[in-house]
Amino acid sequence: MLSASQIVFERYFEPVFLPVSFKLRRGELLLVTGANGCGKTTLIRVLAGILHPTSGKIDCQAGGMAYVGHYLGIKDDLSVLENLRFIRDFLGTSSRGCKELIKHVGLTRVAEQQARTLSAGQRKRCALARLLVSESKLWLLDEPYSNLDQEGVELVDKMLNDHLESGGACVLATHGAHRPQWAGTQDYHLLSGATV
Amino acid sequence: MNAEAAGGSLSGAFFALLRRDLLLAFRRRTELLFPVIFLLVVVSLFPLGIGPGPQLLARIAPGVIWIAALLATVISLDALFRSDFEDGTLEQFVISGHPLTLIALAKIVAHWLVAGLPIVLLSPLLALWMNLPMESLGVMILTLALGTPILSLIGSIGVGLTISLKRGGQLLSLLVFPLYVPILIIATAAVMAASDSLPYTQFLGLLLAGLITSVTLAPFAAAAALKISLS
Amino acid sequence: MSHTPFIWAAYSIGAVVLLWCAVAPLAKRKSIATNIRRLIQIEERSRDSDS
Amino acid sequence: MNKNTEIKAKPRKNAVVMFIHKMGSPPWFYDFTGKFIPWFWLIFGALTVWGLYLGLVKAPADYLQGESFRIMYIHVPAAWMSMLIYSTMAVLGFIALVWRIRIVEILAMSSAPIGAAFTIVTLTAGSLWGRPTWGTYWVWDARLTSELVLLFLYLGVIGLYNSIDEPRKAARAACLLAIVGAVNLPIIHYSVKWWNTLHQGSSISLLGGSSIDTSMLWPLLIIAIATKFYYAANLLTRARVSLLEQDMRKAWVREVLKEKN
Repeated sequence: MLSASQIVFERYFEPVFLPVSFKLRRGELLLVTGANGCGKTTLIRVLAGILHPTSGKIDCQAGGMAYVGHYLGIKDDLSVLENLRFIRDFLGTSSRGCKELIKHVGLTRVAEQQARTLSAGQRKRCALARLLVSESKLWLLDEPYSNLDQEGVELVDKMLNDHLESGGACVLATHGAHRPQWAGTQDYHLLSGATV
Repeated sequence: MNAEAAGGSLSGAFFALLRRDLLLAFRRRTELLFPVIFLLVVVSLFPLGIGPGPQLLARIAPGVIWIAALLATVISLDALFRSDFEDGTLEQFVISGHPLTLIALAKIVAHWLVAGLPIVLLSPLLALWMNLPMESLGVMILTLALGTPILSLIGSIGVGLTISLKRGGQLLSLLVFPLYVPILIIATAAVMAASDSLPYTQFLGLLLAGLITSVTLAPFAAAAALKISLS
Repeated sequence: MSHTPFIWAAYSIGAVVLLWCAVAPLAKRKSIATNIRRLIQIEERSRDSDS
Repeated sequence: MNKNTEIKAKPRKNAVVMFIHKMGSPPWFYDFTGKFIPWFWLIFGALTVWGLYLGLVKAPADYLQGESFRIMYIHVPAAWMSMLIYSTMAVLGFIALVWRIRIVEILAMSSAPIGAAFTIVTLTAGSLWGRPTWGTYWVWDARLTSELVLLFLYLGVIGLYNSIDEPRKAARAACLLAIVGAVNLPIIHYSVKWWNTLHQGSSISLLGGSSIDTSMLWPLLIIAIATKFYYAANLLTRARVSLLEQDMRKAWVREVLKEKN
């Protein structure tokens, strides 16, 4: 579904991480771990196509991807429901109702509130709901557990399980406090380019 | 990609984004007033600085109104991509699979509707203040209607390039004002020609040509600029 | 009015601007070279203290 | 529908691109260009001395403008160079953006200050020429006005390049701006020219009345060629310095500096 061969990304003429190669198939989870500053976020942004790799090749046959990063892409001036409805209209996906998804991520009580009034954890849940709205086969998650309570962490794990079981794939970057449990997990320990 | 695979159409995305931007602008409607008030203040400063002589004011009216329109546009431009850039929405647009050019165009159209159109609508009042002859008022409005979209389009390239800078607004004016020179020249020439009862349609034709050219080219450049700013 | 001062002024300003434009990168090169030498020294010192 | 999205980090290579890639190897570029720079300076010096001798000493004074006409030999070549360098920068910028070649980015960005310098020379020489001709240092004549706008365009490119921290991102942004400016430049040029005739009649133009005599044309041509060598030498010097700065931590830079000691 997604494969990378020898990708390198340079910033200030130094490689951010050592060359990355992997092959991710349906139903597989790529767990990218590593110390702070080793380039996890950069790698995810390269895979998402936001950054252009300095060298190497990325082959994506997922037909589309969804991304949750540090900046969640939620408009403060819109309500949770309006945010999701916009994504739905913008992407042209429509199979599941937005209200149902909001219930799924546990935001029903605040669905009509402007996003600026939400807590960090609630905003994260809103961004997670966007993953479901996009209906993409490939998820790129950058620290999805941060800011979430225990219940929220379990929600991410459940969403991941459902997604992978239905034939999706996921690249998940985390500094390692919590690991999702999934049989088809590939571990990838990312090394900073400055280590040599 | 993503959106196409799910059956999303480009026009659907375009109008969804346009609607969202107008809704966002409506939610922050007091901020929309600032460039408009700025426009009124700048124009009102000219009679104070130069003197209220009706003949002199009438003579400089086209230039003054147009320069005020340029300044007001540049002031409003920074808001074009700023919030989407800072809250990560722009990244989401990039991976959505919809062409960034289309996204830029939708946002430019929304920007013109909330920032450019008010200038056109206010121009009769400005013309009144500046003692512009009545017969050239229609041409003044036409040049603004044709010209302000070009300002938004060309400006979007400058904003795309400076959006990753904390204080991009100051650099922005240096980047876009030289590019605005031809529009200023042609538009004011049209109004002056109308004031002197000379033919002016050829100038309006030039502005129209400029509008068509910039509609076709500027969104591509703006999209490329945004892509660079995101990296 | 004599035109000569204007000719002299035009050519000397031109010469100064173009000369400065040509010399500026050389001055920059010099400062970069000192920076790199300092960098090398620091690296060597840290390598010495390591061993 | 399963669409294949492939991100190609390296472009398809043809012969031209291969050559540019070879040029793109920093140590090779550094060595290769280093051999030319002294020769370029030498040719520039010789041509300038020859051209100025012909122009300032041998050529007769203009029958309309008298001695002040001699300012033309710096004003006109500088104006040509300011335009030529801008378009060169835009072409290099386009190549840099499409093929992502670092050395071309550097060449484009090194062009900007040189072009700005020529533009400043054009403006000062033009205004000093204007004083004896029109009795004032500044007239909104078509050439001076469009040179002024050109200076703003250069300053925009330089300003943008210096504002963005990451050098390659900065170069790509400034290259894009240079291209946008180059698309606009002819429009600016012609609109200013036309604006000038509209507002002042065609009477004001530095080169207006006189037809150029061949004895005046030769020095002009020689100096125009000399300035090309100035550009080449200065550009390569600047590009080499940028390379040294960017590759500060790379081994080849250390070797280059060692050789010099």
